[in-house]
Amino acid sequence: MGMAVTVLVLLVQGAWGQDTQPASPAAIAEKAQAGVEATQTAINTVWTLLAAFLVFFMQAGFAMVETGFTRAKNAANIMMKNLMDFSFGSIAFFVVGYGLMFGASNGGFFGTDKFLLAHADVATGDGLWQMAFWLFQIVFAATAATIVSGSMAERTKFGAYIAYSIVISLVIYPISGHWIWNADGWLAKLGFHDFAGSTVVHSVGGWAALAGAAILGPRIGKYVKVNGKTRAKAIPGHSITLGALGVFILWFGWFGFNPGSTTAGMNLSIATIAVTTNLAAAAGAVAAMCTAWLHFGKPDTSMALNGALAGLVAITAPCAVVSPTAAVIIGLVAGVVVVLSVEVIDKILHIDDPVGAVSVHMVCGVLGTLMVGLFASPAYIAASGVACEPGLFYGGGLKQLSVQAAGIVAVGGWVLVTAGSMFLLLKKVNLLRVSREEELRGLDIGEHGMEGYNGFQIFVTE
Amino acid sequence: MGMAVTVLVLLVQGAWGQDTQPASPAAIAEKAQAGVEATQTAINTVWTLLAAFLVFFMQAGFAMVETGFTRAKNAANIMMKNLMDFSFGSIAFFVVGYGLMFGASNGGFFGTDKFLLAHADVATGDGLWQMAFWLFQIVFAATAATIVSGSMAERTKFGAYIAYSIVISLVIYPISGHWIWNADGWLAKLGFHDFAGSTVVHSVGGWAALAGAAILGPRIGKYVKVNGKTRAKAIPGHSITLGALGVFILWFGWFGFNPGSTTAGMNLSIATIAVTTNLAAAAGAVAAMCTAWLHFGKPDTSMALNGALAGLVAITAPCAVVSPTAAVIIGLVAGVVVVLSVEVIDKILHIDDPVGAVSVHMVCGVLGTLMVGLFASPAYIAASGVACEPGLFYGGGLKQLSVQAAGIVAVGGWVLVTAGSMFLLLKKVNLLRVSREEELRGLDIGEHGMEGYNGFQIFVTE
Amino acid sequence: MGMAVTVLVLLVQGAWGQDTQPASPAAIAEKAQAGVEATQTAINTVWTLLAAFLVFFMQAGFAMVETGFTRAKNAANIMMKNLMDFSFGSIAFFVVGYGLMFGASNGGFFGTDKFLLAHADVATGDGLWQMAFWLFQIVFAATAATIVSGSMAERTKFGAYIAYSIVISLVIYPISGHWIWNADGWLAKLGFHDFAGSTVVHSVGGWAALAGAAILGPRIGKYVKVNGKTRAKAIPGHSITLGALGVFILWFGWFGFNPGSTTAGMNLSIATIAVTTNLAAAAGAVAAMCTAWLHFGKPDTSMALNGALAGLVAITAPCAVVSPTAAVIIGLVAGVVVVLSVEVIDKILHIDDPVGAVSVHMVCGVLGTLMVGLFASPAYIAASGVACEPGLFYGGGLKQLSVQAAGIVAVGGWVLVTAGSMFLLLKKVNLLRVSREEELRGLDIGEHGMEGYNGFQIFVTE
Amino acid sequence: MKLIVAYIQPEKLSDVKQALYAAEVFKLSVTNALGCGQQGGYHETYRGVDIEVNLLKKVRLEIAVNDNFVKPTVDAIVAGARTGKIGDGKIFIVPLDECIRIRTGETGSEAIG
Amino acid sequence: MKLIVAYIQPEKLSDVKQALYAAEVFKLSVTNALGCGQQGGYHETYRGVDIEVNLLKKVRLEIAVNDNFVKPTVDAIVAGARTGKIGDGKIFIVPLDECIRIRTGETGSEAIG
Amino acid sequence: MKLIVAYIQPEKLSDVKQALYAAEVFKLSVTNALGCGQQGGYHETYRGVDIEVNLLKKVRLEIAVNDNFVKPTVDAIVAGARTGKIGDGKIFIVPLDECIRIRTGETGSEAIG
Ligand SMILES: Nc1ncnc2c1ncn2[C@@H]1O[C@H](COP(=O)(O)OP(=O)(O)O)[C@@H](O)[C@H]1O
Ligand SMILES: Nc1ncnc2c1ncn2[C@@H]1O[C@H](COP(=O)(O)OP(=O)(O)O)[C@@H](O)[C@H]1O
Ligand SMILES: Nc1ncnc2c1ncn2[C@@H]1O[C@H](COP(=O)(O)OP(=O)(O)O)[C@@H](O)[C@H]1O
Repeated sequence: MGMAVTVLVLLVQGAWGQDTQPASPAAIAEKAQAGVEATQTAINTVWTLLAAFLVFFMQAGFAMVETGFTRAKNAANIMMKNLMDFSFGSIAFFVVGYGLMFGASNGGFFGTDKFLLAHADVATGDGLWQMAFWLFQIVFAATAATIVSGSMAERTKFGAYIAYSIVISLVIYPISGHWIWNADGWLAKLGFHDFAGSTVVHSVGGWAALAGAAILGPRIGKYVKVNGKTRAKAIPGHSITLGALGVFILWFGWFGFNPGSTTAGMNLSIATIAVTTNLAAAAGAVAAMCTAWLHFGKPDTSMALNGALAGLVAITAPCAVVSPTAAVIIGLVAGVVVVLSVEVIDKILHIDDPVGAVSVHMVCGVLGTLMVGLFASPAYIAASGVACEPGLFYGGGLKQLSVQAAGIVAVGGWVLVTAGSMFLLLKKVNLLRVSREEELRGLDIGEHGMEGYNGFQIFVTE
Repeated sequence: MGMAVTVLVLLVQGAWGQDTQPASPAAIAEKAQAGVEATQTAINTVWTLLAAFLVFFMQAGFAMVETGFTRAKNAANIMMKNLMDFSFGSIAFFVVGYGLMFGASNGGFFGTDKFLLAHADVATGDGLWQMAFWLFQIVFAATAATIVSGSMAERTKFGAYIAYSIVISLVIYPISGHWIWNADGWLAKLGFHDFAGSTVVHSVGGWAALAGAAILGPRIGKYVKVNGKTRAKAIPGHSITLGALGVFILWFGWFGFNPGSTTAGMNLSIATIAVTTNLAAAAGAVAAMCTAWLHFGKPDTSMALNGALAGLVAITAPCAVVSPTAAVIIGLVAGVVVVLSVEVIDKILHIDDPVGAVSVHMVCGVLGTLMVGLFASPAYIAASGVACEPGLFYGGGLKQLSVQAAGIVAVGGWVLVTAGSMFLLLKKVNLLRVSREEELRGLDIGEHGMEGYNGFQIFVTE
Repeated sequence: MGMAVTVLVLLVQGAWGQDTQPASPAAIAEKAQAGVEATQTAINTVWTLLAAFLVFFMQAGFAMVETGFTRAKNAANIMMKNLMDFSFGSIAFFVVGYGLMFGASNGGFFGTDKFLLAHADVATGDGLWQMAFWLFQIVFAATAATIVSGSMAERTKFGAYIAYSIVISLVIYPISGHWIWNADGWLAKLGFHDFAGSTVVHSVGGWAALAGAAILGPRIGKYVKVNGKTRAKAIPGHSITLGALGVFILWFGWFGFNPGSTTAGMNLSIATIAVTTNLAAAAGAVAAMCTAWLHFGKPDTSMALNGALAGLVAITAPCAVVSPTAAVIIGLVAGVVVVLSVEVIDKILHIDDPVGAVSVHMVCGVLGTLMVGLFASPAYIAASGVACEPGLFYGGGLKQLSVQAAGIVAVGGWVLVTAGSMFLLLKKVNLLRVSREEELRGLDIGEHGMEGYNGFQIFVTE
Repeated sequence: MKLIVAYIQPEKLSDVKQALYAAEVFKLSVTNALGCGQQGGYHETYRGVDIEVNLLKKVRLEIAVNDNFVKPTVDAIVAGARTGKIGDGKIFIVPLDECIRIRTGETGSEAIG
Repeated sequence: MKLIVAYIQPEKLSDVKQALYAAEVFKLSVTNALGCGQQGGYHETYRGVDIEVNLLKKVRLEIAVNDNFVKPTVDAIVAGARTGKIGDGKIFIVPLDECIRIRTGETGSEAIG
Repeated sequence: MKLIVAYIQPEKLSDVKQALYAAEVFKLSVTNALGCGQQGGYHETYRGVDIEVNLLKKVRLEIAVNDNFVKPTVDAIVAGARTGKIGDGKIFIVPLDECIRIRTGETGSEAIG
């Protein structure tokens, strides 16, 4: 580190050292211009890296939310899943996934080079920038992967989860990501706009979560037949404090997720994006809290927490193209929708999603993607410099909205088919679900031979 | 995101693209100058946003400290309060509060425009900067709001708390904030100096916390009459680990709070401020630990944690104008004062403040504000470029000190009267405090119909 | 804050204000050049500060890992130790340590000035930069100090721990740090390369942890004699969720630790360093998980968590000079080694290290330092601009490797002797270890007179 | 009057409660316990070190009943808890001299129900 | 000798302890329990789904006493725990054959106190 | 048949278990309890305010045995738990009318072991 400083001084002197003869104005001006360019690259790199760090930290948020909303006997398993999906995902995305997503496009469908970071030549400024961009992408890929962990919690074999998280980072996420975030992707060319990934990240995770939870079946005791009718029973989470901590961490990380998606600190609309992100989250929490209060009689804490996440997921696609007031509206809608969606999925569809991952990430991801087609405002589009048509409410007609819908359907279909087949296959060969006995005793003992909360006396009276 | 990159390249080329003819030195130089200005704006924006993100994260810290220092049966309620005060506060500050605080001043008392972010035109660079500044301000407003949650914990109706948190973000905080942080505020014009908010944020929260706790009355079992004398009893918190985690998060967030208050990364005194902030916190923890050890016979962990916060609150006003050595002294004083203050408030005044919010935020907020009048050093004032007179110990006489005192009294009076009336009103209409039965069983069940730690066996033998 | 903005505007106008007469091209160009320089300093300052904040946050990570992996009855004690080692360490490093490390060198062995931050004149740009650099250094020093807390957990007197943490921050860490990170240090001059501190920080902490744990002796019940043979017994940690949260926080903080060690945002190899850091951590987790699975029959969560940390420690020295693929390999090796090391230390050496601190920080710190001598690649050395010879696998022969080995031995010897003597002395005067009764009841009650988890029913059946 | 103490598998508690309701036994007290019986226990490892867990988690029921309710109560517990596997649990019947309802001061058989 | 088992409301524990001290009963053991009695239970909802909580948190006291202490002990418990509301709790008196103080090996009435 | 209830120091549990195994008593149930006995309790302070902790953590054993096993069991508990210091604990012996093994329906002395 001491040395690094010296080096820096040399570098700076290399560019700005006092020449022995007075330099000509032109030479000084050109040096200054070169300096400005270098500086701007540095700002963009610093910004993108710091944003990536924040997004990385969302892994801790997901881990806390998922464990907080499930039972103590599966806590160590959930930690392990969150750690390993990021770890295996990092390696898988490094080796193959990134290339499939950002490599030279084969017909708009998948990438064909940039595997193993081979394209990032550190001798060049661009090579270094590619490193920063890669880091930002890997933490996004891991976010998509980790969503599934929650919906499949408390009953999935650890090995099956590892297999799944490799496949999503290796193939499923990169391919649909390619369609949208590779400039040559077919959806990108259609004009589909998903600034920070309501669809690319959250819906992909959410659809996979839906497929997984449905194929896996509910936890023992979640649904009981009473007089021939299936009734949902509550299986409360073991730590609302950790769940809430997780939501605060996610909200914090989302300030990297959305504003960071400019991957440019020089693009000052990062400020607008941070504002819309924050307002939508706040509005989501308010709306979900009120909906739960009206609907259930009491303001359920876990629903309000889901509401904040719903607002965040919903603003992720439109964050750069809508006004703060529109962000509040989007958040409010998401907050109401997430509560209703949790109810429908639980009480009508009888799909057991312990943490509400499908409602938060898939339903609100779809919602947010559509919101672009409604609320995209020319002024904000211009300010952030993205390619997007004005939305329905800003005189843009149905054009953007229909492209958004097309993208939603395409991505949904892709993920349901691929993730669904994988889970069905795992189920077929009996690798998907733990035994009844293990489920009752808890996956911590069954899968990892340890307990999450050693020494604490935990009621075992379910 | 893929597109964003393309856009960035275009933007940069727009400014720096190779012209077909060689540009004149003057043109190059002007371009470079324009580039430098754009770059500096970007640095300031990036810095302010990142600092705001850190300050946002303090919400998680407050939530953890407050829940850690109170009982398990109220944990979900405390999470909910922390989530909702930020969420309602964000909306309230967006709609009204920000305008009252930073809008054009009406006689130095309150602002009259800038509601709903209407002034931030994203087509202009300044409009985008206004967005960043706004975000920084909202996270500050929410900090003030959330302080009260701790002192009123374990017995306040959830609805009352929501009402309170809307009012403080809507009116109370913005108005006194206007006096000090709006350049046209009457205290600002008097020369009152509160760099990052010992008074504007912490004392405001702390005075409201005092009013709330006093009007609400103590928790059941907190004070018992023994032989006609009131004796304080301890009601220990349920998780020192979460409490400590909260303090670490707050300390971390404070690096956004204080250095970020330059709202300018180009102002290099951010480094000094980070150093004084860190040293005061460390000294506060050391002093509180030693005081507790000497005074109670054992080094109480929760007091040492409070000591770190005391140092942080106390350095918040003077952080930019004092030397590192002065910061250590300020921290040491705050660490001693906070322990004594907790004792006086509990054992003499018999005001039940479960987490020590009044001592940390009000008492040390006042202390820190006065410290400006003692330790403000000309060298540091000049380096950070703020408007402040030298303190008593640096030859400035009593001038700054008396202005500081005036501000403290004005703000204290304002908050005590407004917050006090509101709490009294809520008490009158019987909306302030939960029933005895609910308090005994815990607010988690009473207010939210759930438990914070489902499955854990919790002693119920108080 | 309001004022700060005004000031900023003035500053900027000071540099860029519209002159009344048109400026000459040369004047404009020179202004631009000055602006570029100021801007670059600002970027470096902002980067270094933000990295320091992240490293500070690692304190929370250490606290969570250490408490998670130990028993509930010692939780408050561990929080206290983590808080106080940082707090006392900050003051000790401020007064003496920093000067010993970065002051003018006395023969390459220790520094002789820069005490009390006296050298940082805030009237100068460099003085402000010194503040930022100092902050970055103090958070590093505190990291070394805090490592020991884990290995000596659950049985060390609080007073002894305070004494130790003052001594390491005051003398032990700064002196060996001087050898390597002071440009005039004798190891620096030999060409020893430790970019972000595998040796300077982690090994120093790890060797002290080894000395402490060995001299202190194992916890009661950790080793039992069965038929004349000593058998290790497991003493499981009380919260895998908090342990995992701690690891996520550490990983997050490490993005400040390694990339931040450029102390220059203008040095774009920060991106490469972030990538190598992330990949090594991921590979470490994967390798440790697989090793544990193969070796113990089940994938132990705490081992996988240790694996991530092992990867992080191992990449800390070489992070700036190796390729991403090499980082994966380094991580994999560290992940395997850490599991085996935990086994050897526990089952063969019978040294009781409750959290695996010695294996993670000392063993993997040594490993990572050696890896520089194997994997240092000319292309990456050039890109990051550090002084380092190519490693064995890149045609550099044994040169760098042998210098690395020399540094490892020197630092290990220094720390073992100094820390060892201190612990032996404390043991002699009977200040090191709590009584048997206190250990059984828990240090929370014995040392701090409180409980970590009041109200929770904790099995007391060990 | 008898005091019936039963140890059952935790996951059987709701079945037992149902069976007791069907037998019109509405009052009972429940605690968590650890039990060592014929059932073997299991092995965990933590960080590679073996832990032998031979205290298994059980639920302990305590039910005070009048003499004519002893058989129905025992039958109901057996009906609810039996799976036929080792670990199903055990029932102990202890004589009960007196029973007092705190609220009313009633004693004996009236107080019990 | 008798073994007195009492279930009381958790928040009444300190009152009961006080009353027992006044009656010179200084030794007792306490556990947490869940109870199902006349008291109704309450409903929670979690994420909109109803949870019926009919096992309420109770404190279980166990006090071994000599025969002449039975009445004072019962009276003290009743005095401390009674509010007159459903849920006040119940006291069970079980015969006690023997009592041994581990430290000294004393038995019978001497050991109990 | 007797039901033996013992309160011991938590840290003595494994010694007691060992001693019971040596006496061929393999079945027992364990709960956590708080106890108030001769042992004094201790004082904690929290934030400078005194807390008197007079309920100390204890482990409660419950062991049902046939009559001929009473003495060996009591002896084993005493052997495992005695340190000679106040707080060692106490053993209570309660008559046991019946014992039923849920799995098989066996009763009496056969069921107990
Ligand atoms: N003699 C006994 N004394 C005390 N508790 C016992 C006794 N026998 C069994 N138990 C309790 O009952 C539980 C179930 O015992 P187990 O031996 O598994 O039943 P079974 O022999 O009917 O299969 C044990 O875990 C223990 O808690
Ligand atoms: N017959 C019984 N067997 C076991 N425990 C009982 C019995 N009756 C009452 N209890 C315990 O006493 C507690 C208080 O009982 P409750 O019915 O509320 O009292 P009351 O009938 O006096 O109002 C119950 O929660 C339960 O734990
Ligand atoms: N009469 C009693 N009734 C109920 N529990 C008792 C009684 N006497 C002792 N205990 C239990 O035994 C534990 C040990 O008692 P203690 O007085 O310390 O033993 P000793 O008198 O043998 O030294 C107590 O903490 C309490 O839980």
